[in-house]
Amino acid sequence: MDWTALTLSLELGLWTVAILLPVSVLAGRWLAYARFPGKGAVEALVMLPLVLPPTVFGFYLLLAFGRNSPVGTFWQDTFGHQLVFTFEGLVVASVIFNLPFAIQPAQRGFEAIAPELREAAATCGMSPWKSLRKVELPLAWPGLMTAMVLTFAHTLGEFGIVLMIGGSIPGETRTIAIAIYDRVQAFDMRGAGIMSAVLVAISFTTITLTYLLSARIGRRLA
Amino acid sequence: MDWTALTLSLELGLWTVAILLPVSVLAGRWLAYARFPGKGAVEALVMLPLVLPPTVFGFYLLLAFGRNSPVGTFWQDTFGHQLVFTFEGLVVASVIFNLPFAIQPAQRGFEAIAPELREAAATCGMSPWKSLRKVELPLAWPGLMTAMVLTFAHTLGEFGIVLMIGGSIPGETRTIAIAIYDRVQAFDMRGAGIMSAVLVAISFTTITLTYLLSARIGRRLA
Amino acid sequence: EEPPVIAAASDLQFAVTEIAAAFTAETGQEVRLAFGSTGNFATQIREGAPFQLFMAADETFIAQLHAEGLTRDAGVPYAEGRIVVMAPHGSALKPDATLDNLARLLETGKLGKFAIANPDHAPYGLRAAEALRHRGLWDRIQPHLVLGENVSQTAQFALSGNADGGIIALSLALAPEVAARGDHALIPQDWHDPLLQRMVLLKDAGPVAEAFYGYMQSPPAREIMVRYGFVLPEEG
Amino acid sequence: MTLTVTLRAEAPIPLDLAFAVAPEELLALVGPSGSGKTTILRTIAGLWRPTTGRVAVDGECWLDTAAGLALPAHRRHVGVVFQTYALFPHMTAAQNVAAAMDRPDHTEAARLLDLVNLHGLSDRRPAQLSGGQQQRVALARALARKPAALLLDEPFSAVDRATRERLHAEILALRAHLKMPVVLVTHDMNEAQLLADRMVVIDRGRLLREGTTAAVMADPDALRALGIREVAALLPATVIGAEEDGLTRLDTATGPLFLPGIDSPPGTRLRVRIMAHDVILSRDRPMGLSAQNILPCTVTAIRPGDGPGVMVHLAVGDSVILARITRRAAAELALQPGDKAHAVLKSMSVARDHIA
Amino acid sequence: MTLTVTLRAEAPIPLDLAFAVAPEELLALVGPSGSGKTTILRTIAGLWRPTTGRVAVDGECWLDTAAGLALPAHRRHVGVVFQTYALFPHMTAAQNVAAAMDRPDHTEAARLLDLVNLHGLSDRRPAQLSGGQQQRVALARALARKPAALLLDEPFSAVDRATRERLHAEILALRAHLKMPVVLVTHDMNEAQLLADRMVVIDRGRLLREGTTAAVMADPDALRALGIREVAALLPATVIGAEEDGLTRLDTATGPLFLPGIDSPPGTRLRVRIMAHDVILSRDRPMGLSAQNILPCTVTAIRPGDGPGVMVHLAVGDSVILARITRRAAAELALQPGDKAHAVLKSMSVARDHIA
Ligand SMILES: Nc1ncnc2c1ncn2[C@@H]1O[C@H](COP(=O)(O)OP(=O)(O)OP(=O)(O)O)[C@@H](O)[C@H]1O
Ligand SMILES: Nc1ncnc2c1ncn2[C@@H]1O[C@H](COP(=O)(O)OP(=O)(O)OP(=O)(O)O)[C@@H](O)[C@H]1O
Ligand code: MOO
Ligand SMILES: [Mg+2]
Ligand SMILES: [Mg+2]
Repeated sequence: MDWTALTLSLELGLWTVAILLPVSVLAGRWLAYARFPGKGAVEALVMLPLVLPPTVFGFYLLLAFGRNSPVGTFWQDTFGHQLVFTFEGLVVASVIFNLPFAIQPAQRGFEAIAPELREAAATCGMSPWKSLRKVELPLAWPGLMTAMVLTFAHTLGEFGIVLMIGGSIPGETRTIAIAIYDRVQAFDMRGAGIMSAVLVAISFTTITLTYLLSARIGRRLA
Repeated sequence: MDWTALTLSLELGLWTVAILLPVSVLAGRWLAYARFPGKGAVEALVMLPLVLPPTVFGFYLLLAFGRNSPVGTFWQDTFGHQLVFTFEGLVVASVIFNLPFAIQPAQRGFEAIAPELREAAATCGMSPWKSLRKVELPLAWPGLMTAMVLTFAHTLGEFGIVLMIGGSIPGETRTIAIAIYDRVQAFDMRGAGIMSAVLVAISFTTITLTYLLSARIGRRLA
Repeated sequence: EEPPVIAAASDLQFAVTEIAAAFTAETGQEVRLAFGSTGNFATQIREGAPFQLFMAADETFIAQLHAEGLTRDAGVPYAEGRIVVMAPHGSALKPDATLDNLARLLETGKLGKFAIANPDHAPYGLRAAEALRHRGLWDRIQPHLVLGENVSQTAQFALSGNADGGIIALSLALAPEVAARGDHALIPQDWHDPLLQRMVLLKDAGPVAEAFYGYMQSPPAREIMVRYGFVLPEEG
Repeated sequence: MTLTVTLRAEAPIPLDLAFAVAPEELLALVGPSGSGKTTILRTIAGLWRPTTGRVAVDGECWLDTAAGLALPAHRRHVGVVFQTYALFPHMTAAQNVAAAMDRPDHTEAARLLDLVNLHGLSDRRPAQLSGGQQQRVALARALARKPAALLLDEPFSAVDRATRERLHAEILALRAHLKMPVVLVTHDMNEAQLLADRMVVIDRGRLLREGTTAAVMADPDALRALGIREVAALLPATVIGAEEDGLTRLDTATGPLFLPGIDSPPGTRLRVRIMAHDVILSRDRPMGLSAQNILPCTVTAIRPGDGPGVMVHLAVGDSVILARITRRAAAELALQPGDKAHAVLKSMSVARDHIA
Repeated sequence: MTLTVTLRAEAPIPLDLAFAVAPEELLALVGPSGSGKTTILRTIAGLWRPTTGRVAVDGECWLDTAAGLALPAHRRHVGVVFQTYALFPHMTAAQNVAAAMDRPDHTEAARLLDLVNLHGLSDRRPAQLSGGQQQRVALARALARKPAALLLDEPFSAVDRATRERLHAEILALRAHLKMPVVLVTHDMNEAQLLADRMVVIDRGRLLREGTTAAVMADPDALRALGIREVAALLPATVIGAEEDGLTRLDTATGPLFLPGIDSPPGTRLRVRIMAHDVILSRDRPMGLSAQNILPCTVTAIRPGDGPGVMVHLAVGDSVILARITRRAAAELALQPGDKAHAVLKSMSVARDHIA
């Protein structure tokens, strides 16, 4: 069992979720409430990371973030090391690739809030920020939950992009998904089976607990 | 441009959506309304196809559906040909893999319906079936939309499972995702770029149109 | 009747595509090509994949399938693969057959990332590791390695500019699209075990697959293979 | 088509009561806020299940916990107006109404919307309607079902006075026409008294008082529970015809009554709601007053209240009217049961909405 | 803290009106269902934006379309009770109330819930409360804001009679205490007349009549638009003290008035709502009637209505009371402006909820 890889995957999942939670709240809320021409196009745009095969998407990201790219150069200049083939690179790629899973369900969550409740929040003197915290987040919580769980689960299993951007460096960018894949490719069925079983068991437990706690968290946010 | 592969992908996407729409309506509705211990576990279970890398998940599906498996034998006996390495096999695998994307958002869609509206439907004499058609589906429509668009987009980009179950047979199981991947592997950046651009453009158009029409469809369902 | 499907290791991308075109031009018969990982193909063949001819990057898979009775016979070796060290234009790494430049960069701490295929399961990765071990660089190069899932992806890493270079198949390095992106140097054949590639007709093989199997061993095909840097069995 | 209801539950609110509503009968369910009225309607409709209970209409059993029977809501033939309207937000007013029909009939939907004074708004969605307009759509939808029992939870609370009166008349006409039992929850005692044949007063889930509207409205205990001071009696009358000055002459058991604003044709039998506090008593026939209606009557009982008032029960032929006067006035007049007296009633103190 | 409102819009409903509400003043906004009342409140609260309009409180401008100014709703210091309550479903009653406070004060929230008669229900969520209970939470929440203007959209429609009276008293007390303008939308004219200082009658988005409550309620045109027949006047009175038989003696400009059920201490100044249809007129002082209150007065005007009634305006000191009598009675009494007459009023016909 490659515990390092598992830890790495869980960390990647948590980072992705942590970054995408505020992003999906802001973007989902904006898409839920705003009315403008071309909104359908923006919503479709959000979906596009899904339609390319991950390895190919990862390849284009590798070019876009590589050390010869503006992004890559900027990163190098700012942080003193390159973005691709690092854990940070994985997080950035994972955040981009999971945008559809995070934003769409969050948007639906906000759309499900009755407009009169937002109006009531405003007439109760709540600033948009307070209204978001006290009224909208708790009520959009099921949608945000879905967003986060889909993102987390999908990050655990993501292979193509992680491989392209990360380069499968043990302890740094070799996630459990890559490790399991390698075991399968090496015809180590026992090793692959054990890792898969552990991954599935841990995911199952995490997600179940998340669901059980989520109702409580949703309420406590109020 | 590999038009055959593109057509194949679009067909696969449509079949997957067509099968998952009723599935997600039934399962999502059940999960939304039912209260039972262990519901969190069932919801987590639905997520599990996501946590394994697609190639590995595809590998296990290949073993589960292959010609030496009970499922494979059953299929062979019933339909006279094997399940894996056929378009049917791709559809089955794609349906299973997309379950999380379809069921979760659908569930949230049903959860967002005010209980009093379902009660009103019942006291209007609507049978559960009529209530579903006339009241619940239109109201859960945004959630179902999300489910279907995520599924469709994800099917277009899916690579690992399709490769394992389908075997990349041109004209039969080689989807546009595999074709683009092959172009990239072959360093045919121009070919890959064209195919990617066409796929992205078609997806973008399809999804935008879907969003624009969706409100109308949602209403017309009533 | 649909043309037969031929499963070929991904290092054959360029060579076999060209051979298939020549085959069609000559015989008027068509084949469908599927490129991928040798290991995956072996698994798929066990589960009933409708391939008629399997061209593996590693002959051990053929032997196993033969032992399981899934092939028509033990097949024939069709080529021996060679590995090269390759660096993109402008890289700090200047490829040389003895890997001296690589060793120097390592010593001076100037080496960035270096790509090889995953030696756990990719035949080209295993040979690359053997060569690096032979040159005594294996331990020191560990922190610099990025691992491709297969040799094609390794080439992408090596040439995308994000790594200083890598070890890939000669057959890839000679492909015009790849050759244009950098320089390569052939690693001595005796630094690693031979990469013996074997092909075999599968149980359901039809006449067209048989014809292609034969064509692969004919002079026109061999000429193309050589052009892509494969060492052919007889020349061994 | 009698509706019989028996229910008992501990949670969320202790409930324990039983009542019946005959076909064509309108039962008013009244009681303080939170006493369980909505819960009772929900039980009848099949939206809530008590611990034990029985609901039957016309012999058809909808709920019988003893027998383990509980018909789902959609198989109970009820029309319900919910306190919160519960309109389908994605449907227009007309579609909402048609949604309650087994086979949508758009002419009929339009007719029902006209009936509730919503002509011209049938293509609006609920979000485009005012509160009172939504409430009326809900009423039209409940009627569209042609229900075996009509359950109305404060169905006129958001509607203005004029429309409300019109709806009262429609409900009464429909009830006679459709021969269905109607249960009406209301906080408006005038509404309850005018529309209802019988009343059930509940408090904290228990039946406090049940009886004809006249009896309940004459019962100080029941009224105190409702926080009501306006006792009234219903005096049967027959329309004779319009006089030239616009008043209408009606005949009662004790002589003529002149009232304004009655459009009903001669011969119509009416019930005139006479508020006890509107009745002035005099031993002798008073002269020179603006009040037109002076009804001879016999004192049958004098019941002290707990305040400064007493309730004088007066026989007027077969009917009873009530006069609420101060104890001081009763003393001054020295009234005793059996005494003859005159009830003075202003024509103008009987408003049009007190006549049904 | 005067609230001034001017607005004009074409869609969704044509609106065109202007009015002002002084601090401590309560303005009743009345009109038929769908006439635009809710829309006006929404404009004041900042939830809807008219084509042109101005809303200002105490010099602070909330909306001025001419100047391109529109303060967002949360920066307007209003307390709103919505027609549909709009409680936060995920919060308990107490949390709902505290949500409107700038810094949550749970003692204060509990006090407000007590005020609206919801003691013991503060930990329930809206789904666990009855309709009337939810409405009262909404009222408590609106008050919790300590608003610069209080906007009430039929805030008592789902509440029973007894609770409603109690809430009326609380609103009046608070208004005096907080010195804020209050706009009340209601269909209950009794409520409007008792609570409101002034009234605005709207119909199809236009101001039909504006004025003091007394003036509007005496205007037959305005009343006809409201479908109302109950004209009333408010007679100022001062509490003298309780008599031994339970009646309370009050002083008016024209002599004593004996009314039941007044708890206010001696010296309290009240307004007694006297329904025009409750007043009987007599030229001479009548004798032997159960009615206790016989007020000498002078006829100032006799206005015919369009039905069989006439409205007699009577001067009682500085105040005016109205008597609605039949034309026939007016003819029999041969009343002329300037004549002396006696207004006969039953003690018991002034119900407790007609005194504020
Ligand atoms: N979005 C809309 N589109 C079209 N008409 C609308 C829309 N919203 C409201 N209206 C109309 O505007 C009018 C005024 O509505 P409003 O809610 O202000 O009435 P209201 O006086 O509060 O009525 P009620 O007493 O029934 O609550 C109504 O006739 C309503 O149908
Ligand atoms: N889920 C619940 N949990 C606890 N108490 C509840 C729940 N639902 C309702 N109640 C309580 O049950 C009582 C009866 O509610 P119901 O809605 O039947 O009252 P109601 O008579 O219709 O009142 P109103 O006139 O205010 O509408 C109320 O006191 C309410 O607080
Ligand atoms: O079989 Mo490969 O081409 O070394 O990945
Ligand atoms: Mg209720
Ligand atoms: Mg309104």
